[in-house]
Amino acid sequence: MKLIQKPWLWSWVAAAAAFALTVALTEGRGAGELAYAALSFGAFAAIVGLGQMLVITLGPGNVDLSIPATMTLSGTLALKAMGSDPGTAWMGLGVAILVGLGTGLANFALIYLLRLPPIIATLAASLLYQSLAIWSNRGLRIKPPAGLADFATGRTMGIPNVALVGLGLSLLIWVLLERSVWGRWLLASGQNLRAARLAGVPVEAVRAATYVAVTVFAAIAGYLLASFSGGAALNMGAEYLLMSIAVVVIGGTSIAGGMSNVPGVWGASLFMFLVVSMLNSYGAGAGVRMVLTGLIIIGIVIAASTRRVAR
Amino acid sequence: MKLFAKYRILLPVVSLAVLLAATFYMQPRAMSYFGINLLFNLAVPIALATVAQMMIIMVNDIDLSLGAFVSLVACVTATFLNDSPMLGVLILLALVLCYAALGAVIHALDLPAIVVTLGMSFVWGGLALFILPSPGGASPGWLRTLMTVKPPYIPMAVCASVIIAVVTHLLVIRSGIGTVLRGVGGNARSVQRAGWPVVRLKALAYGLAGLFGVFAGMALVGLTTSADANIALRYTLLSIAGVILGGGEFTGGKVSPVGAVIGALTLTLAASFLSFLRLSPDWQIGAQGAILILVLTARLLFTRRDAQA
Amino acid sequence: DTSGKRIALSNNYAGNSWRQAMLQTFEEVGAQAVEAGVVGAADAYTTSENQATEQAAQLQNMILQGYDAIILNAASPTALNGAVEEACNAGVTVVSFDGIVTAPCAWRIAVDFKAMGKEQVEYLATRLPEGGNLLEIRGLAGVFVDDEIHAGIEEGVAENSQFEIVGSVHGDWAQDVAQKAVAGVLPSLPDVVGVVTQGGDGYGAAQAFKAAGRDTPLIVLGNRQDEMQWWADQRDANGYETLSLSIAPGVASLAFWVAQQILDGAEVPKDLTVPFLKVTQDTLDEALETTPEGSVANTVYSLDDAKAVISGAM
Amino acid sequence: MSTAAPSAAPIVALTEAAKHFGPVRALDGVSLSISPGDCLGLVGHNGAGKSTLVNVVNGGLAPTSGSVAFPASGAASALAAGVRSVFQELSLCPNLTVAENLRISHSALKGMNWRAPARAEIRAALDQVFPGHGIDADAPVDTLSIAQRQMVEIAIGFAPRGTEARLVILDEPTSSLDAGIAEQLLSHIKQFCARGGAVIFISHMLGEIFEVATRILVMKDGKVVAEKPAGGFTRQGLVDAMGHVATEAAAAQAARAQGEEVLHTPEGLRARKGEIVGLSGLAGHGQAEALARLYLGATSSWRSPREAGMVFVAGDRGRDGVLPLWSILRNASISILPQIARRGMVDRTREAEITAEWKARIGIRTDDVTNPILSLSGGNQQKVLFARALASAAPVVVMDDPMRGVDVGTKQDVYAMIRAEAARGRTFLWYSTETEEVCQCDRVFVFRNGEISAELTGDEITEERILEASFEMEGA
Ligand SMILES: Nc1ncnc2c1ncn2[C@@H]1O[C@H](COP(=O)(O)OP(=O)(O)OP(=O)(O)O)[C@@H](O)[C@H]1O
Ligand SMILES: Nc1ncnc2c1ncn2[C@@H]1O[C@H](COP(=O)(O)OP(=O)(O)OP(=O)(O)O)[C@@H](O)[C@H]1O
Ligand SMILES: [Mg+2]
Ligand SMILES: [Mg+2]
Repeated sequence: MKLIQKPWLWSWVAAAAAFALTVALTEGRGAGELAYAALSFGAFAAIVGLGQMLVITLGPGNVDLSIPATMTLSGTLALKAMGSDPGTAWMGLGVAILVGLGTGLANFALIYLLRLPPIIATLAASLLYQSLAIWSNRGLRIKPPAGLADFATGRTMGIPNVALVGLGLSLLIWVLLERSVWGRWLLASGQNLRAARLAGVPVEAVRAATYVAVTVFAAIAGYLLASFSGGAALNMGAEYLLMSIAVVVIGGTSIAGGMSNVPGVWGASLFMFLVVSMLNSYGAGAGVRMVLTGLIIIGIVIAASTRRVAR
Repeated sequence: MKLFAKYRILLPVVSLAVLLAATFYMQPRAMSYFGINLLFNLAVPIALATVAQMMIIMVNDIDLSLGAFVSLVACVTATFLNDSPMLGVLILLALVLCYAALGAVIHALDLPAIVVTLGMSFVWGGLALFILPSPGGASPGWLRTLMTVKPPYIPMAVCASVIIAVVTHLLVIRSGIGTVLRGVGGNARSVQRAGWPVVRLKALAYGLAGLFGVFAGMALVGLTTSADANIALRYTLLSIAGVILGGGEFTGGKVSPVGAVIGALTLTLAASFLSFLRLSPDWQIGAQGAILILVLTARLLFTRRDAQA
Repeated sequence: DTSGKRIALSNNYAGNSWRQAMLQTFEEVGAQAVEAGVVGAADAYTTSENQATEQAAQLQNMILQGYDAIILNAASPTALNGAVEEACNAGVTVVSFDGIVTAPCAWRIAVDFKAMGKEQVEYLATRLPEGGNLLEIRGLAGVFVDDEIHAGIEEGVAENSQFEIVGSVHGDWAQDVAQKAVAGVLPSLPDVVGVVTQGGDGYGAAQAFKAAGRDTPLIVLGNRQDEMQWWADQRDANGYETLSLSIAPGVASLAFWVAQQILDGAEVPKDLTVPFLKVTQDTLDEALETTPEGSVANTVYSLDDAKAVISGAM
Repeated sequence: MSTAAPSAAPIVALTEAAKHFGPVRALDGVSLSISPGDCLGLVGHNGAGKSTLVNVVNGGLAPTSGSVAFPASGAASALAAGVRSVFQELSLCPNLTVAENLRISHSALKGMNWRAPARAEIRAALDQVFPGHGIDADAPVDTLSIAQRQMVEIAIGFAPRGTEARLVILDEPTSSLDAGIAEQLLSHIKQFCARGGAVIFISHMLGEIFEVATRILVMKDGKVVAEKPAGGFTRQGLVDAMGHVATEAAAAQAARAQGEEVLHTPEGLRARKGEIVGLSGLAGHGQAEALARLYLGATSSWRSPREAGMVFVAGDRGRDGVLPLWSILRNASISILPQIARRGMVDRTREAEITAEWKARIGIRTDDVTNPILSLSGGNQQKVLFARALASAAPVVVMDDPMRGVDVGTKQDVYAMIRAEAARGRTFLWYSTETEEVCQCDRVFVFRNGEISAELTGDEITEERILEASFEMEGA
């Protein structure tokens, strides 16, 4: 397949264009800073986006709307458990992952046992998780242990640590999807669940694993974000609801399922950060910024699709 | 088989009736002309938005921009339509046409509707901010009168819901063109092969969604008397939930307009029911999720029993 | 005598520490009042996501539940007017605070947000007489409070022409969003001497400046404990000096007492004002002491405070 | 009946029509004209280009070169010229009722009260083609069996629909119908042509072709290789023209050593090791459901063992078999992944080897197994599904009418392969709508109304006995 046909190409082109336009404003000054910021903040969107991508790969109607609530709950509980004490970072991560496992299993239980459509099941469950987060800590903001905060905001070889974590997770997902049996099963289930079941794919196990994976990713993102920004807030995941879906589809993953695309999630995550930065830098007001963001998203989708048709 | 077809309508009706009974038990004051109107009048715009969402789900797409669109319509209604009605009507018509064009573009270029509407949600939201950077405007007098009218015996909210349900049922289920539109959701290819211009059908479905979205925004302003750019953002998820509660399915053109209206009423009622329960504020948000799960689970039990019988 | 009267709080958002503190203050004050037999009931209701439509439905439910008074932190100053009027028509007293409503039949306990914005610039003018570039962090677009504070800031900058706003971003009153927006716009900004905010997002801005390797400018802060703690740490380390402007979540308790007074038959003007909460370099330690860790600085109002506010407005 | 009156202008005329999909010449210069009264039988191996020809005639595909004209009506489009198609893959709207489906292709039904005439028209059309069909005009299509859906589609094809059907194209219409229903269709086609209508009839069942066709057209690799009046072909001649060396079914099956019983379901299905068990009866009497229950019960949606105990060959490709986004390779290997995986990772060399082996053994017509599966013709897709199942080591193979749309030559190959695998000890459960196929089995269960009505073994397996058991109650 030629480069031009790669579905992820357009998100990267758009990200590069937004980057170039922003840097053009300062005649090149601040390019490094901007790239660094894009990588740091893009990493959070990419991590939740990767999870959402797996779910969207399961086919039409599969989407997880509990990502924001899971992020909030994992951030809240993990920081509460750590209580700013040094040396508790791994324990906190463990708590976050447990939260992810718990919410994922609960989501899937609703979907599987009660046969609820995933959109409704995860939406309804997310309201419960949000209440749980409120109840557990009443919105008090606990600082992360200093070491963890330093790690989350720090860099290694000039690259933000959170981006490195994100890249590691991406690599893991990429290998799973491209090379492993589990990845094949996921892609098969996404194309035609019934046919996959009849071909011997353990479809329910695949679905369960996927719904757990997305919340575990969200929980890790919540844990990192809370550490990065100095504590968990009750609304900290809110913007990742639409963001997680946007980065998946702008990145070129088919919403019809059965196909996923890891590099695109990164391209789209960087783009979503850079486009806002670009418009802010040009001094666009909120209205202009929103209209342009929307039009650019649609533009990318059209560009990607006409390329595909004119193959 | 016929029984099951009937059940699809019956289940939403039963859930609504049970919830209503529970609400009346909790709050006997609600069992009056005045009370029922208060319980349901804000469900009218939600019902209209749910019908709009249903038009899109009917052709196998999903609209993530509906809430932003209804907000924009509300802003237009509270400003232009109020100040210079002609201009306002023209803008609203243009918005409906935009929706139709969106449907045509989505089909012609084979774009994923979910992404395009996600993008459009930013566009509508941005436009709404242009019109009303901060909350304000006022409802046109006639609209306020219409939404607060007090017909004899039956409260406005109930009248309006019944009218919406009947009209959309005739349009979507009974009429020929409605049947063809549902056919597009069931098997677009076969509709195309039968000689229908599917692009135009999709444009029609989206146009209808836009029209009902406009009605939703206007009804909302009639009730709230003013608008802001964020006023109806929740309608996106509420409308999707309403369609599903009403027995619709995301794919395959299986929708029920009557069910969708009932679904919207159920959602509104569920929120009221919860506030009558007087839960601790910590759990008030979670309880909304719990009741959604409960209502859908009750339906599941019914269908299971039906399947066993 | 109001011992049989029932008061409800209508709230539209619970997703930040300010609202949590508000709910808590109301619950405490309400519970005490009920116990003391001052009122019959004081119940809090909250919806999610800051949506006027849901709050309107909530108000209608309160009418059905037969509350005598509703105190209201409104999602929109105008979009709830329909429901507020219905409440008034049903004989319910409506007292709005913080997020006020414009319906004439309701009472308003307003904060002068515009003045709050203006005061930030005026403070900067005293600290930085030679002026310079400012970065503005706004709240949630399309919301009344955001627009008001912004207008105040604009007015302040117009009067103090030595300042220029070189960048303006929306932080949605969420610190991680603010941090992200500032980090994205910083690389393209010239040197910034001051940051004007809407409260709650100053700490995020400080983090973004630190990550970009820039000197921390003079950031006007809000009332969250962690940002005041950061301020204290900076002060101890390098003598950092700034100002914190905010609204005390305890204004809910003021609204409660005002509603009680109205029910009691007191003559209360429709428009009342509360001063905003100001923490200066001198009062910082005191404020930190009284603020629970992770929460927000607060003032709880008593019946006497309410009476004072009422008589002050007469 | 001989060829049509030469004076009548042809309904459709193709001149040197060609259709290329990239390098694939699906249709490679075909000239053809069809006049009123013609019943054209179209045969050819899988992937010969029959469906492509049909789609060019009905306007579904624009020819790459050459032209399509409708001289009799002078209309510009196939639809306006009265050309109707019944497609190889079912194309009804499953969410609509039978009558509503008629409305889709009958735009003359207007006004608010269109339902009554629509119901009447579809009932009349069904009654005319399939007397005693028992299909409710108000039943949603997704509640009908696959055979009933096919019947509805055919009836819509022949219904008046305001205009007049001049040419009805039937692409493998009988593939999911049982013999009795197929017979009704054939006699209707004959009447229709006698009244001056024209039909293009595609089938892999040569008996049907000989029964109805006035003219037979043989296609091979996108070209017409022979075209004669039906009388001009013998069965063998036809098979030769299609280019297959047909090994006539081995007359008597060598009695196989029967192993121990490997399967016994509560409803009474039994099978021994190495046995080929047939499921028969009228289409839609619960055979497919019984097989699905058996398969789903024996396998799990939660675990996939390294060595599967049972594999499934789907007949309804689109619904149950094909994974449409994938290549032929990935489609073929999905069931053997656990078998060839190392530490959860797919061994891609082994995967390619095994697929290449089965491509050769089963004769999948493609140059490159990394092509998308949808680039294959219907019959070749079916072969991929066979390869998927047979490549695994599972001792029991469940087949749900797997020969749907497979050409004569390939069928013989597959029969031989099934017999060879059975001889090695594999057990086959085989539901088929073709009695001929069922007669090759060692044991046959006949289904009626969802239950087993007869179990036949050895010499008892005859067409008469099967029919008898299928109809018993209805005959009484
Ligand atoms: N959309 C397509 N893209 C690429 N190749 C195609 C496409 N459709 C058909 N072909 C190829 O064209 C050739 C003819 O296919 P066609 O479907 O006409 O065969 P057929 O004679 O109907 O076979 P069958 O009896 O199996 O239905 C096949 O080689 C097939 O692979
Ligand atoms: N009759 C059927 N025909 C074809 N596919 C089916 C049928 N019934 C179910 N399926 C498919 O198989 C999937 C799982 O089936 P099922 O619920 O029977 O699992 P299971 O075999 O009971 O799992 P386990 O054995 O672990 O309990 C369903 O999601 C559906 O896609
Ligand atoms: Mg074919
Ligand atoms: Mg099972």
